Amino acid sequence: MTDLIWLVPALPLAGAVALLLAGKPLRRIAGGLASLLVGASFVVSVLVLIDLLGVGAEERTVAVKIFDWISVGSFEAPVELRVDPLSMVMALTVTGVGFLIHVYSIDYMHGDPRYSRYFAYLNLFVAAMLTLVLANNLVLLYVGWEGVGLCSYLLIAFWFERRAAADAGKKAFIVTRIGDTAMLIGIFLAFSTTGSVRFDEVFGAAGGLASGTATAIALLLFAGAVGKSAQLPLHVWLPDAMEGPTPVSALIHAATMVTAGVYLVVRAHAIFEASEVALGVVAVVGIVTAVYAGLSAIGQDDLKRVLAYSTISQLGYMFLAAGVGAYAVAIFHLVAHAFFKALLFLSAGSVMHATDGVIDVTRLGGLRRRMPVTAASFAVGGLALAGIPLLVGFFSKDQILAAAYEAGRTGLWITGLVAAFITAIYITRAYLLTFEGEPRSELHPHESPALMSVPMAVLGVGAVLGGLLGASAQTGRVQRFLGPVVGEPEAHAAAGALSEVGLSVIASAVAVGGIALAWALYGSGRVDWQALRARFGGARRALSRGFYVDDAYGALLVTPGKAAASFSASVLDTRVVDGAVNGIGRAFVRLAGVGRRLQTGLVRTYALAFLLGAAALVLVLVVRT
Amino acid sequence: MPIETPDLVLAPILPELILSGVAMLILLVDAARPSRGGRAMALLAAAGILAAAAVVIRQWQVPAADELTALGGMVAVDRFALFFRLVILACALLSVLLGAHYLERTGEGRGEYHALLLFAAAGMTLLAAAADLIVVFLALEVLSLSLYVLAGFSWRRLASQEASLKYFLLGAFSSAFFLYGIALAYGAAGTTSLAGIADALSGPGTSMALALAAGGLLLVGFSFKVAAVPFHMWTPDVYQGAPSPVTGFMAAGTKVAGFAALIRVTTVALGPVSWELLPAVVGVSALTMVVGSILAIAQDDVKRVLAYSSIAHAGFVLVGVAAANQEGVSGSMFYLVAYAAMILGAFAVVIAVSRTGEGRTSLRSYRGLARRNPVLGALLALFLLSLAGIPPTAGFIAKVLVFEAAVRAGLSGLVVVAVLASVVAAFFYIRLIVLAYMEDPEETERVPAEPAPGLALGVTAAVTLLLGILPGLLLDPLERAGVLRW
Amino acid sequence: MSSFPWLTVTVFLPLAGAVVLLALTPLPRRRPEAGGYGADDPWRWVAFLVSSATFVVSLGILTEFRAEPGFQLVEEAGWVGPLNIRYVLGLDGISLFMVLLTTFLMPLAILASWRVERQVPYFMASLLALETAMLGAFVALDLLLFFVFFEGLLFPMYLVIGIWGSGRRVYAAVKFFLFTMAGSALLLVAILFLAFRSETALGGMTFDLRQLVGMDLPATTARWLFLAFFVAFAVKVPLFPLHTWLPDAHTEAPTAGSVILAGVLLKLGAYGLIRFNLTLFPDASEDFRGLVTTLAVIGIVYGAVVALIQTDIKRLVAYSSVSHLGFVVLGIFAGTLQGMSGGVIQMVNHGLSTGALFLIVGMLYDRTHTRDLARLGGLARRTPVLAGVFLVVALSSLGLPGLNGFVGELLILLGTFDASRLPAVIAATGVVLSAIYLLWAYQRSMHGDLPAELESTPDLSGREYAYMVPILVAIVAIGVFPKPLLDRIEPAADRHVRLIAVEPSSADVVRAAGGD
Amino acid sequence: MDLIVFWIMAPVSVGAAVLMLLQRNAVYAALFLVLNQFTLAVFFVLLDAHFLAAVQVIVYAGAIMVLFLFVIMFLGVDRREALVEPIRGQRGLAIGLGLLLAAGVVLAIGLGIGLARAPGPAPGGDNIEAVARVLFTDYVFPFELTSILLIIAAVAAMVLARRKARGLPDLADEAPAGREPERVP
Amino acid sequence: MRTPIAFFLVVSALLFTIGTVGVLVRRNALVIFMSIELQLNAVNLTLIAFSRQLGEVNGQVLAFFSMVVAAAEVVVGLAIIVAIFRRRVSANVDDINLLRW
Repeated sequence: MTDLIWLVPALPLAGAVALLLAGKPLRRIAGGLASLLVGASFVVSVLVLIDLLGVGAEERTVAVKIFDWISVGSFEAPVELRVDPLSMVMALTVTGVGFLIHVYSIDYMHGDPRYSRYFAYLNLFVAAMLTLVLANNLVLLYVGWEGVGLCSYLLIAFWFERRAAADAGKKAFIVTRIGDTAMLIGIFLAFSTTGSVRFDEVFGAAGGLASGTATAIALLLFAGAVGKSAQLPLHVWLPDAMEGPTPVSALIHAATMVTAGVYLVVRAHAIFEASEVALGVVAVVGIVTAVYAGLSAIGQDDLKRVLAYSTISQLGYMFLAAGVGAYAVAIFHLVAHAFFKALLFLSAGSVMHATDGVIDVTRLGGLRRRMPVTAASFAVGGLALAGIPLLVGFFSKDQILAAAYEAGRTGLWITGLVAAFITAIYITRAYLLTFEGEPRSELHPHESPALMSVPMAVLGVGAVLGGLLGASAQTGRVQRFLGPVVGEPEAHAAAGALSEVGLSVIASAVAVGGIALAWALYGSGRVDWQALRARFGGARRALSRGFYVDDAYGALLVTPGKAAASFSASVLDTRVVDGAVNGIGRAFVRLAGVGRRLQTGLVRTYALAFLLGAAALVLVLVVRT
Repeated sequence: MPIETPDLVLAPILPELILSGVAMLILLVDAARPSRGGRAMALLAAAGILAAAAVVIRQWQVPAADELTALGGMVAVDRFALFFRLVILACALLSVLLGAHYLERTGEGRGEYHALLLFAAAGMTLLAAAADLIVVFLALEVLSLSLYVLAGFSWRRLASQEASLKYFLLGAFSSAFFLYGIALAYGAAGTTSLAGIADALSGPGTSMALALAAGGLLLVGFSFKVAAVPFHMWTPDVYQGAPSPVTGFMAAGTKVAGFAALIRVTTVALGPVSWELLPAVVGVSALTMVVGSILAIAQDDVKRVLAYSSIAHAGFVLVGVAAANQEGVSGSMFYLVAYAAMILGAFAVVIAVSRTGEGRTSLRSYRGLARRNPVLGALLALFLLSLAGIPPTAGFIAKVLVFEAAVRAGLSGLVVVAVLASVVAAFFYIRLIVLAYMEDPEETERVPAEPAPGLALGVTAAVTLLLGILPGLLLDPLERAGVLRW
Repeated sequence: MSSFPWLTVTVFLPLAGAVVLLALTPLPRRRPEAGGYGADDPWRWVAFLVSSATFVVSLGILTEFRAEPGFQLVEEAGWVGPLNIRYVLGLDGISLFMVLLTTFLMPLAILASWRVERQVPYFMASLLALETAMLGAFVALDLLLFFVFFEGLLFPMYLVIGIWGSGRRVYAAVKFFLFTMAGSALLLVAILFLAFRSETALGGMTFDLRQLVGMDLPATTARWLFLAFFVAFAVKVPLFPLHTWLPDAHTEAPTAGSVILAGVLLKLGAYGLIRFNLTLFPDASEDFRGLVTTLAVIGIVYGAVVALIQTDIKRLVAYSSVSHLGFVVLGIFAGTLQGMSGGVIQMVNHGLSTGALFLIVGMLYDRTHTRDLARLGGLARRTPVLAGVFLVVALSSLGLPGLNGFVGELLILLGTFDASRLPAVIAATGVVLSAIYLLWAYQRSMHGDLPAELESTPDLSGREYAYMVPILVAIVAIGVFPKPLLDRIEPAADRHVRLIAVEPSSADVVRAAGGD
Repeated sequence: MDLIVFWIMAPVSVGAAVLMLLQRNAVYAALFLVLNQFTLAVFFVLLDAHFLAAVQVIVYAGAIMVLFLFVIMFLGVDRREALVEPIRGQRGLAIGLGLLLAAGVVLAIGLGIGLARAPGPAPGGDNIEAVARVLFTDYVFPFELTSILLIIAAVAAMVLARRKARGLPDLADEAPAGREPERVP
Repeated sequence: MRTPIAFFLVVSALLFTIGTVGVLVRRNALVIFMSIELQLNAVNLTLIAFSRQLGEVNGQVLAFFSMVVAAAEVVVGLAIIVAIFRRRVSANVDDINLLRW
């Protein structure tokens, strides 16, 4: 079965090609076909997984070479897929969540003029994402990496008639490409120093690298991750990406693509571990992003933007986990996040579907009565996100904080708690403003159809029961399964004073505290939150604009960049470089004009020139003897 | 006082005899029957030229005699001379063709035109064969005097008269310098025979200073004839004012003949001092290329453009002369053939475009030419590209040959100047093509195709293109014949 | 070894076609009253058939070709006897694909010119003559013969731009002509000088590249000669700061002209650098590597930056060429096998992608009669196929993995990085910038509001499919499976790299040491 | 004796030449030229070239200069040139460059044969006979050639003199070529 | 004592120069032409002086040819000048500048 792994990306790719080339004839069945193919892909993945589980833990890494791709001299980048626990966890997440979202989209996108195209892109995305996670060398990984970026672009800008959507798509592509390019350089450096781009060779050589080189490679790869996973300072594209259709946000900008960065760090952990600095950077960037994005999320009125910042924040968490060496936990949180964040997005999508696109929480309210399933889904997802015990988010987040604490990074741990607190606040706020209270505008929402509800329900179940897969950092199924790839989880002798249970209690308390605070503000009715908004307008604006990072880029990079470009084009190129060229031409014309005047038409002038020549010639020749 | 008159073996100068004989015949016929149109005279002249050419070809086929000179060392009988005679005769034939057509249109058709043209041709062919400075001088005068008159032949136009006067005054002025050069050469070497001068110069006790002064003055005279800077200033005015067929003949024939003599004089007579002469030749060459190329840019009359072009080309040929080696000479020979073909072709286009005598020589008249007569436009482009030295034309191969010779002679610097000048030169050729191809015509009337210029165009275009693609057609016979044996 | 003169036939078939076309000029036009030429007039078909036939013949070359480093299918004959200039044709893996690229693009360019109405026979004849000159330049092994073809293509191209171009076509044409001619002026001197030196060094004057290789030259002489060759090719490439003819020429040329100019002509510069500069003056190439690399890197960034703010879409694509060709030169001079192979394959890729971009711009112009991005927009709604094609081509151009551009860019940057890191890192910013300007152009034309006057814009016609589909197929095919190309390029690339790579790359050192 | 004659005639010769240049009236200029030619004839005699001296007087001073005077009369005797030189720098440059040229030639002569060396003994025999012998043996071909020159001269006179014979009108002067060149880049 | 040949040569050079200057500074076409004649005369002197120096008569023959050429030139030249004068009524060469630039 393992040999058929190529089917996993190939099936959705085939779907994408078919739908792109024959979109019109296939229009009626586009959604079904696409879902079916992703579903098939999921099934194949499961079968491969079963194969994998059938062999010993140490034999669970298989490379399946498909064909030679780029090979010049010693450089070889074949299309070769890697089947190992890590890639399989990722593949299952991608195909699983992907399948659900495909199904959800069938109704959600119903009636869109570019219905076939949508599923083509979605299929293409799944194919690219699977290539990313299944690749067995850095270059092929980069192919998937860029592929998902492209699909992200296509899907964000899906409604390209809207300027904002088109802009957001472009922004996403370009901002992530900055990171990607750094990553590409990292790949070069890896090749240059280890002589290969295959995972085994590169990571195998990681231990022997000079620490500076290892740091450089790790940080360059991490730069790619920062871009793709929307970490500070390259996070600015993700909130804007919410211009895309909501299922897209759920799949790409919550569950899968944005987690590619985490996957990369985990996959390449051997290199990161070769450099103290790199790991530290990963952890710090992660936690800072987590707090920053959490705060920004509080300031958002657009429900999807809340979720977007939330995603950024949670990705920060994952990096924190990776940064403290808890790779399996990071992946577990990644999977957990895929479930509950997708659920949250689909719920938000359901809201949009019902309100004809209105998603400003200040204009919503009281939707629970009209849309109970959606409200319940959102609630479950939100609680999971907030880390309420027994939901999947609780386990994963708790393990991250514990890992930070046990690694002796108390500062990270405390900051992580703060982030958790903030998380609880913003998600509770979002829920309360959307679903509770009285409606704040004239809308006539209705519950979504079954094809949308069912996937939500499935994800909801996942969010509730997902904890069963990895309830413990040491013994959880996911963590143990990943062990051979990311290193066996160690049972830390508690470095600090707190026991594991103590840590859990503290984390839970923080989450509950956050929920309570948010309820006090937005749900109890005792506080006039709208008055507070007005009163702290400046702070609110700062939060809602994500602390003006985007604006700073505008002022510091984009504007000067444009000025520089326009200087280059209109002054440097036209005046200086081309001016020199034209100047030479003009100089000759002018010279000719002057010379022309010497041709006076007077014989005597001509004779004078003649004499000049004759005298010069004779003198030169005679004097030289 | 008994003087044993030497046996005059006239065979070596048979072509010249035929030419001047036919010229005189034309004069007689014309005097007897002045009413006869130019056409009969043109045919007569053409027949004379063809007969002369037949003689030359016959002589070419006959293996070279043991003697290198005839008529008491006055005339060379080598294939170098034969080759140039043939080229000049070809130019003359085409000029007769063009001239007959031209005169018919202007109504100036008279036998004297053809007679003078034949005289000039005889002077030129003799110049190419001259082996003694006095013959060089006399041949030069024969062709010059004829051309002075021919330049003013279009007597109804003041410009033609002016061209004639300017050409004459400066030509006589230059003759004086040339003659002075001969005198000094005679003083230095005690003889005017080219071979004799060479012997004297390589022997001991000959004054280098005097020889070089003579060389300088001779160079001045030749430079004037071939329009090298700074002795070139008559060229644009005279080329513009003279009737176009005459201009074509001057541009092609005079230059070919002048260079033939120049090459012979510098390599044979002044061969021993060629190293000392080098800076002068190099300087004139460089100056000629640069000035000719640059000044052409600002012209707005096609004949002046071609005049400057011919100046610049004199500079390029001088590159080959400066190289002063076997390759340089054969390169120059090839160059001159190519140049003659393309400049005559260009003037044929000018004649075809102007239609009535000298009208429409302003560059504006060339706007949209390609649309008004695509074939004419294409031919003009061909000639201009060849003049610019763009492959695959004869002009390109010619440049390669002389440049290679110069590189071989260690004159890479001169070659660099040459290529840069040819870029500048390309500027104005391209400008003309722009007008012909890329601008809308001022007149929409088609330019008619006429047989006489058509024939000339066909021949010159064929030569220009063929020599560009298969230069071996000319080079191989030249090499086989070992033309440079003297 | 086949005795059929593959190369001669390939090279001169188009010229023969051009002559036939001119001979057929007197044929009656279908619409003489309009002064133009109708779509069903025979000349277009003749030109198309001739160029297609040329492509078919060139495929014959492909079948005869074997993946070996040396020159193959060599044909020799005497030409200019006294100077021993010979007619020598032959090709290796590098020229092979240049030839195929040329023969592949030409029929498509002709198809794209179906709407040309003025003086069609002459236009087609110019294109075919141009094809002969380009093909000849790619397979000529005699330096002077190469120069003949190299210069010979100036005039047809000049006509194409100057007669059938738009706007400031005359200025652009003249500039193109003089710029390139000025660049190659010194090339001629250098060639002659080299041949002259061969007389003493090799015992007989020759212009044959194969014999001149490895000729002993004093270092200073070699450097001067290198520079003379370099300037000629740098203008053609074009490298900063010799590039300013390009935006004008590309912008004003008719679609077919732009396609050929960008697709093939520029390659001639890069090809010349490989074939002549590296081969003849390996040591000087070493010496000047820093300079060339610097110029290439400047070109990459500069071209991209200037492209960023162009509002004329054709100009934008033109500047993108400056940037992209910088990559090619960077790779060529990296001194690594990857860089060289990448450079060569990127030449093919750029030909396809940028050629296709110009075709698309042409289609846009045909529909909207403007190249001003400010006046375009929202076309994706009306012309989804055109938009899709545009997107694929733009992505290919910006180096999206899976499409052809990536293969080249990756190899170039990888190879460069292996040799010298900083240039590769700076060049990599070009990758980001290209995404910016290409997506910007795409967005401005295809996304956003659709201006009212463009409401009824039609999507691709059958003819347009006919010339875009082959390119798209090639773009994807090379992107997914570049092996057939790389396998054939590698031996020749290796031969060239060996000339200049004195020390093995650091990666090779590591590998030799069994991995550090 | 010889030297004395030379020293008398040399200043006269040069002076006549200079005076010729200074005459505003062409007739006087022609007369000074004739004077100059006579002095040259004297020099020829001093150099034992008696035949040439005779030819100089008869052909040059006698025939050619008369032709000149005839034309001068024909064109109008009283025409005087203005003294003002319209071309800036022409005179200075002309004289300067002329002197440079002379200096070059004199230098060459000095280096060549030495300025003060006396000539060898005069060749014996009859000068005219010697000239004739050389002219009709060694130089018989050039001599024949001059006949062509004379024919051409005659034809030229005919062509140029017979101008209005056909009754065709003169053509209007073309516009002087003073236009600015057309602007192409 | 015989006059050194060089004396004649120097006089000849001076006369040639004066003729040259005359061509340049005079405006009357006829006077210019006379100046050219002066140059030719000067050359003749040189030829004859050299002839004497070499003790042979070839130089005198050359001078003879020079005179014939001068005569022919005079005929042609005067014809041209007269022809122009008939049209322009001027022998001033500065007036003859229709063709320029």
